[in-house]
Parts: sequence; C-alpha cells; structure tokens
Amino acid sequence: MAIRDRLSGNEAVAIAMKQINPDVMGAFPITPSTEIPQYFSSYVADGLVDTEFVAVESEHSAMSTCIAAQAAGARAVTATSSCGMALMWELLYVASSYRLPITMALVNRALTGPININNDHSDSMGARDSGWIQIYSETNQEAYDNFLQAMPIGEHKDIRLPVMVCQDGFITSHAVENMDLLEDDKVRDFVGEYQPEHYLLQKDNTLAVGPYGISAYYMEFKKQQAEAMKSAKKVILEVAEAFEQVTGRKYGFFEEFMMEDAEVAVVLIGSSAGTGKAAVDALRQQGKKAGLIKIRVFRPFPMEELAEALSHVKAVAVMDKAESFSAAGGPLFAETRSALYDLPQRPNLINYVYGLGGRDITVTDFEEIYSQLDSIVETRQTGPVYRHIGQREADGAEKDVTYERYQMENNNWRWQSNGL
Amino acid sequence: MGKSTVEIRWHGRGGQGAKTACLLLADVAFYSGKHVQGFPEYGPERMGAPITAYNRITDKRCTVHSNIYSPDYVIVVDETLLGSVDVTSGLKEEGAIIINSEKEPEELRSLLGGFKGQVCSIDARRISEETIGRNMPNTPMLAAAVKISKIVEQEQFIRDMESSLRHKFTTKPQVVSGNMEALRKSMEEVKVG
Amino acid sequence: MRKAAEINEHTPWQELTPGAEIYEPATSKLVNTGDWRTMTPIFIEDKCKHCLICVPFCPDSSIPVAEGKRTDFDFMHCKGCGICYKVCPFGAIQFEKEEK
Amino acid sequence: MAYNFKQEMEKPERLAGGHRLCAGCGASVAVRGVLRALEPSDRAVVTNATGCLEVSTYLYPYTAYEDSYIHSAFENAAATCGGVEAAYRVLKKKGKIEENFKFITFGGDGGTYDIGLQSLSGAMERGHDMVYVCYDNEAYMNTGIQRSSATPRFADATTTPVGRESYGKTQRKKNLTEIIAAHNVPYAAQTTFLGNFKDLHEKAHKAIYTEGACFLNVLAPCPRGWRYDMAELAELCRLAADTCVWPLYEIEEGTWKLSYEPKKKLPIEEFLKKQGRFKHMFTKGNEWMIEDAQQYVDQQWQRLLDKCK
Repeated sequence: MAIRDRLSGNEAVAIAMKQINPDVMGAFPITPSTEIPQYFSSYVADGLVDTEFVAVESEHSAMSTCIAAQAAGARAVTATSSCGMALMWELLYVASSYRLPITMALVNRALTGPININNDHSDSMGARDSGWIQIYSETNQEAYDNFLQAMPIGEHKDIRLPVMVCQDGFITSHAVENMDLLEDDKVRDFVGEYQPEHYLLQKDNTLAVGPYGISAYYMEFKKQQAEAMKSAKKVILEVAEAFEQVTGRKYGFFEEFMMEDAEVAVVLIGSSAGTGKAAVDALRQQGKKAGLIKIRVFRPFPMEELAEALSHVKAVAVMDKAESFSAAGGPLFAETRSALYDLPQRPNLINYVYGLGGRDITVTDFEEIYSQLDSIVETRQTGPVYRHIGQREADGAEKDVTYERYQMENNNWRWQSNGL
Repeated sequence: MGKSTVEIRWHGRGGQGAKTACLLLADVAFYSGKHVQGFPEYGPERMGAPITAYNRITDKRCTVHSNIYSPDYVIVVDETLLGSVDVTSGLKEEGAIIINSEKEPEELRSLLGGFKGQVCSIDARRISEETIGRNMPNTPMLAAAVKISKIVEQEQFIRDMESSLRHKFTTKPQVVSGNMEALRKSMEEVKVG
Repeated sequence: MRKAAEINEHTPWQELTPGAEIYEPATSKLVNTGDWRTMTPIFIEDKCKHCLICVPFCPDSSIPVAEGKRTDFDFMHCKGCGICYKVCPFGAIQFEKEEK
Repeated sequence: MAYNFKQEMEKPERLAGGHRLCAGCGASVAVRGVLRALEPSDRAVVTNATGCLEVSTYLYPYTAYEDSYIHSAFENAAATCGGVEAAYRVLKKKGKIEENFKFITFGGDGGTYDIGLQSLSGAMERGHDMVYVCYDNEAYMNTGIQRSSATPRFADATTTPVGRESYGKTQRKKNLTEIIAAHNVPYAAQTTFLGNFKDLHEKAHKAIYTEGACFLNVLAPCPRGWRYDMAELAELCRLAADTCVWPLYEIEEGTWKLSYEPKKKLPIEEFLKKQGRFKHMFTKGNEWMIEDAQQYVDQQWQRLLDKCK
C-alpha cells in the first residue's frame, strides 16, 4: 500500500534519499535546494540513515566529494541549484567522463545575472552537454519517482553515468502537494545495492582513476561516453517499466497529453506543463484539437520518439525556460526542430522563451500560445520563429498576451531582498 | 461542501507565520481527503517584509502551477499591510477577505478600495494572547479561514487539529489545550460583514 | 578486463577500459624512460659501502635494494639525472656520457 | 620506533619508475619518501591535484602507483581525498571493507597554496583522517614556471620576468604551513630531503598515523624552474635548510618544535647563487635585493625561533 502524504518537492526528494540510504552525501546550501541537505542532516542526526554527510565548504567540494566517494565504491548523492551547479561545472564533466553514477537533485534556478533565486532552467540547460543524464519533473510526485529511478539507470553496468533529477525551484520545491510514497522496503528492493565492479577501496585490487588522456586515447573515451548515453535510452525505459510494476505509475521519455488527434501542440519541460494541460483541457472543451508533450528525459534526447509523436501535428510551439542566446531560439527548440527534420512532412515550428527568473506563466498564456498555433495552421504562415512571452514591451501593439498580472501592485517585489 | 476548486491568497509579514498557516491549511484540507497545493511566493522573506502565500484546494488533482490571481479568499494576517499592499487585487466579489483586526468589518471595508464582497474580521492577536499566552495569530486565522471558506467541515477540522496537535506536542498538553481553545474561540468570534 | 600491457594506440574504443580506469598497480613499469638518458650513472660495486644514501634520492625508483645491499641500476627507468652520483660519499657512482 | 634507515630502504617501492617526470625532479623524491612511511600492511589511496606529478604519474594506461589512485581536478585534491575517506568510513561501518586504508594527497604549490586553498582549508577544518602533502617547488611548473604565491621575492618567473622595470616577483612567499597550523590541525610540518631522509620520514609517519587532518609541506626543488644543475638536488635542499630559507619544523597539537638548527646559519647568497632564477640579484647595483632577502629570512627565522621556544 502506498503511503498517502502531502510534501514539498524538496521534502519529497529528501525522503527518497532517506529511503535509499546512500553512503555519502556532499552538499553545500543554496536556495532553493537548501532544504534537501537540511532535511537529510536531520535524518543523519536522528540515526535514520547510515550516510556520511560531508558538509563541505562549497559546491565545488560537494561534487568533488561525490566523485571521490563514488570512485571509492560508495553511493554518493548531492543537491544543488543554479550558481551552485555552475561552480561544479568542471567536476560535472569529471563525474561523467569517469563514468561515476552520482545522483544529483537539481532544484532548477536561474543563473546570474542579475542575481535571481527563482526558477528557470538556465542552470541545467547550460550543463546539457556535460554528459549527465537529465530527467525533469513536473510535480513533487515526479521529483520523488524520478529520484528513485535515477540509480537503477545510472548504475546499470552498460551505462555508468551520473544522473541529475531536476525539479522547478520554489514552484514544486517549496510547494506542498499530495503525493504517494513507497514503503522503505519497496524502495530498497527497487533501488538495490550499489555493486561496482571496480573501486578504489577494493579488497584484492587497486584502481587508478583520472589519468591524463593523450589524443591517442581521448576520442575513444568520448565515443564510449556517447555510446553509454545512447544505451541509456533502453535502460531508462526498462527502469520505468519496473517502476510501473511497483507503483502503477507510468513513465517514458516524455508524456503525451491529448496528443492522439492533436493538430496543434506545445512541447515543454517541467512544472509549467501542468499549467499547459489545464489550458489543453479548456480548449478541448471548446472542441479544439490541442495537445501537449512534456519532456521528461532531455539527456539522452528522445529524438526519433519525439519526431514520431509530433509527426501528425500541424503546428508546434516549443517552449524554453532558458535562453541560449543563440539568437535563434532556446535549447529545447533546437533539439526538437532537429528531431523533426527527418519527417517527410514537418509541422510548422515556433519557439517561445518563457518564465525566466521566476516569471509566472498562466493558463491564459497557454491559451494565447495555442491561438497563435491555430492562426499558423489557418494562414500557413509561421511568422517570427523565435519569440519571448511574458515580458513587458514598450510597444503595446507587439503584445500577444496581457501583462497586468506582472504589474500587480504587489509590494513584495519592492521589499524582498535576495537570500542566497 | 463548497465548490470543487478553492483558491486562497495569504498576506503577511516575514516571521509572522503566514507561510506556516498556509501549509497548515493545506494539511487540514489534505486530511479531509482533498488535493492541496500550498506555496509561498518567493523572493525569500526577511523578517517584517510583506510576503504572499497561496492555497489551491481541489477535489481532483489540479495541475496548474502558476500563482493565483483571482482568489476566492484572501487572508490578511497583518492589518498594517492594508495601507501598502493591494490585498483585494483580483479577489472575486462572491469571495471574502478575512483580516486580523480588532476593528469591525464595515470599518475595514473603507480601507479596501471599494471591494464589494464579504469582509470578515477576527481579533487573532487578542484570542491568541488569551488562549496560547502570546501573539500567535496563525491558529486563530486558520480557524477563521476554515469557517468562512468551508473548505472542510468544522467538526472534522476540530477533530483533526486536536489529534495532529496531540501528536506534535505529546509532552506539552497545555500547548494543545491552548491552541484548541484558540480555534474554538476564533470560530465563534469571527465577524462577518 | 584489458591489461595495460594489451592497451595501445591501436586499441579500439570498445576494448579500452571504461572511464580510462586501470585495474593493476604500477603499470608505468612497462614504460621505458631509460631512453631519455644522455648521461649514465655507473655503479662501481667495489667502492660501494652499501650506505644506501643514493636510494631515497632517486626520482625514478631506479636503485633496487636487496638484502641490505643496493644492486645495479634499473636502466629501463633511470633517466640519468646524476643525483645519485652527487650524493654518493664514496665515489661508487660514476657519471658518464651515454653511449648508444 | 627509531628510524632504521636500511630497513626503510628495503621496503617495497610504492611509486614505480616509468613515470614521465623530468629527470632530477624533486616531486617524485617527495612522493617516494612520504609513501615509504606507510606500514607495508596498510593500504593507501593516493589523491593527486592536477600538476606535473599527476600528468606524469598516471598517463593512460600507465599508473606509477602501487596503491589505488584518484585524480579529479586541479583545485579540489583535498576535497577529493576527503570524499574517499568519507566513503571509507561508511563502508567500514557497514562492514563492506575490512582492510586498513590510509589517505594521502599530493599537490604542488599551485594546487595547494593557490587554486586549491579553499578546498584544502575546508578539508583541514572538517578533520578528515588524511594527510595533505604539498610538494612545493615555488612556481607553476606544469604550465611553464609562472609565479605562485609560494614563489619567493625576486624570483624570475615567466609571469614575473626580470625586465628593464622589474626585478622579478615583488611579493614575499606565502607562509602556508602557518595558515594550515591556524586550522588547529593535530599535525603540520615542513621538511625537505636531508641526509638519510630521517626528518621527512618521521614527519610523514606522524602525519599518516596521527588521526585527523594532517599537513606536510615538502620543499621539492625543480631543476627546470629554479635553473640549477639537476644533479645538485641534495645540495639545494641542504642549502635551503642551512640558510634558513626553508626551516624544518613541526606543529604537533599546537606545540611548535624546530626540527633542524643549522650548525652554522649560512648567508642566503649560498642558496641563491646556485639558481638561475635569482641570477639578476648578483649583478652590480642589485646588492639591495640580497640584503632585503637576507633581512626577511632573518626576521622570519627569529619569529620561528620565538614560536618554538
């Protein structure tokens, strides 16, 4: 029997960690992920876990600790956000290239500047090429479920890659929602023991990790990593299937919402997908054939599967909660458009960058986006491809949504200082 | 029971516990079998700064993750915010605002820029001082919110709160009785105008 | 798993150790750094009093010790720096131009 | 236990030949010396900061270490060592490991005095049961002899070159050993290669077998960066000690102790004149530099003597 509870996203992940009982946690506080090591420290303090909690002096050392511990034969976890992960940057590459299946709870937050503590995906999107598996969550339930699936994926002998499990800062991390937890023993059975073939503290053998790799070898190691990432697709689905057996909850590379007969669709990542679904529900009631795809697994990118899922759609809006400053659209857009290239008949595609630094996105925004898609279908004119939504504009005529809500007389914004 | 989706906005100051009250309300609704969301709006609060928190309470799971712009209820934990924050912004006319104040509802209405719906007042400061022994407006505000919004049935609310408090304060029964007294008193005393 | 001795610049990616790990100790012994030498230390056994003072000073671990006595240089690894020649109190090490 | 030199020399070697460090390198002499202090029954995990030592001792697929080894980055060797040690503690607690392991980190002055100082300070403060060994060769040798905060005043380095308007590095050398001592670690010491290595050996042994975070600072001359005849390694170390440029001392549980007092304290020129990096100090008109350097050494030496009283 599942345990019914109501938890914040941070608490949900902390509980997942407690149930897994990892060997080492290296962490340094940063908003909005701070609560995770805080909750976890209280489990350590109460003797509920066996974990060595290493309260390091920086995120850089947090990731260094995890890399070393995992190489030593331990299961290591961390939690961070934004600048914290940015400080780990170099080590993210070390972790994946050393093939160490560390698990990171990333609570997505905007990167500086200006300094901002609220949600967008600029932190993880910036790290998209670091060789980590990236799994995103819409809800607290998904943050919990994804965290439980991370280790069986990353630690699989054909994969051996670190996994970052992402959720949206504050929007889910600090919001209490209903959820179902698994019993501790079921979690332990599902996640299993960490049994690496080689590790530093092995009884009968030595291990040397982290050589200088001359050009004669470097490329071969990158090819190995690339192949591991490709193999991860299969394992991700196998683990999802095993998870469904235990929980009844179904996961894939992405979630298709009302896509079967959809003529227009939105593709996006994270908590905003829920808001988008509410818009789809409303539009469906008006008889409009709207659908939505929520990407769960961004690395590896489910290219063929996504193309298939969008093959029958006439117009698609890809929504990026991160800028890539390519002057040509955000990262999810670039990947999605590339995925669709091989289709014999491609939908028209537009890109919206939205929600940066905690800018809210509402059901009304989504309704506007779908109506833009409708007019693309009608006129067969794509219009501007690379768009932003939700920002104030000098020229009122340029607006495609109403902005009153961002100008609410809410003194919060004036008074709130930054806590980091 | 009321409608299938109830949206509530809390206004308070950092350190007064508006966020805690918001989470408590989510708890109360959760125990009654509802789907809940309780979330504060961040920037991080600092002591004394105005903060906002939200509840979305529904019969079926609500997927929306945006803030609440047209709440059914607004709860103001600190009366002094009335001068600086547009607390009735977007508040539905058929909804209500509940304000922690010793003033009468009609007197408060004049400070609310023409809001036409229900205005309720509750002297949470006095009630908490009388029952709990210090100014802890959370508990009385929570009770008033439950009574006015009817998101859960009152008797069940009282039962749930009692068992939850007993669980939390096993070694401090006086805390439980004080809080329970605060809840009951608040439900009796909330003034609807 | 592949041994270091079997790994070289022709090994395909499928056969390299994952993550560039090595599962054996001290595989550097396979490397001939002796060919770096331009000067060679010569061990004059007759003069040697086996004080072993040269041993810890060798950067290349190339002065083997057995049963309390040093033996001849490990010329596969000795780079010919001459430190041992300088520290020897008994003139038991000569230092001469390498003849190749 | 008294130091038995011959016995120590017979121990199995823990750093193998075949690494690609320069001929005459001081770093590998330091590593050999420290690892020799391990009891043969104990196993070790060696951690290494990026640097000459790292790129030369584990060049795929050739590791020079008899023990397990991990290098992760330049600036995080101490945190890396701490991570291994944390894993050891928990795996031991869970009964997954039975053997005794010791944890030893090597970093150059770049990875220790400078870019890795934060990580080092963190690990020392947290008190991991480990030893951090700095092989101090007084500049960033791996990237080509750029100045570091361990480079002494007047040294000619590639980012503090001697020029028409410049006389080399203008700042003094940072006193890292004192900084680490200020963390109140159980054991910190300075040493170099002297005589039969008794000083280095005993300090390494104490550092390895004292519980908690310990620190060793080993002056490890670099013939290329210092520009001296590589065969002269031992002489350079002796002069560093006898001129008191590099005093040998230890701080054990807060007590300062001098480990070596030269019979005759030599003038600093003896040390400087052997090295190309200080050559300009001996040209006419630059006598003030030697005076300045001498004055500074004398003052530092006196301060140390006062601490060791």
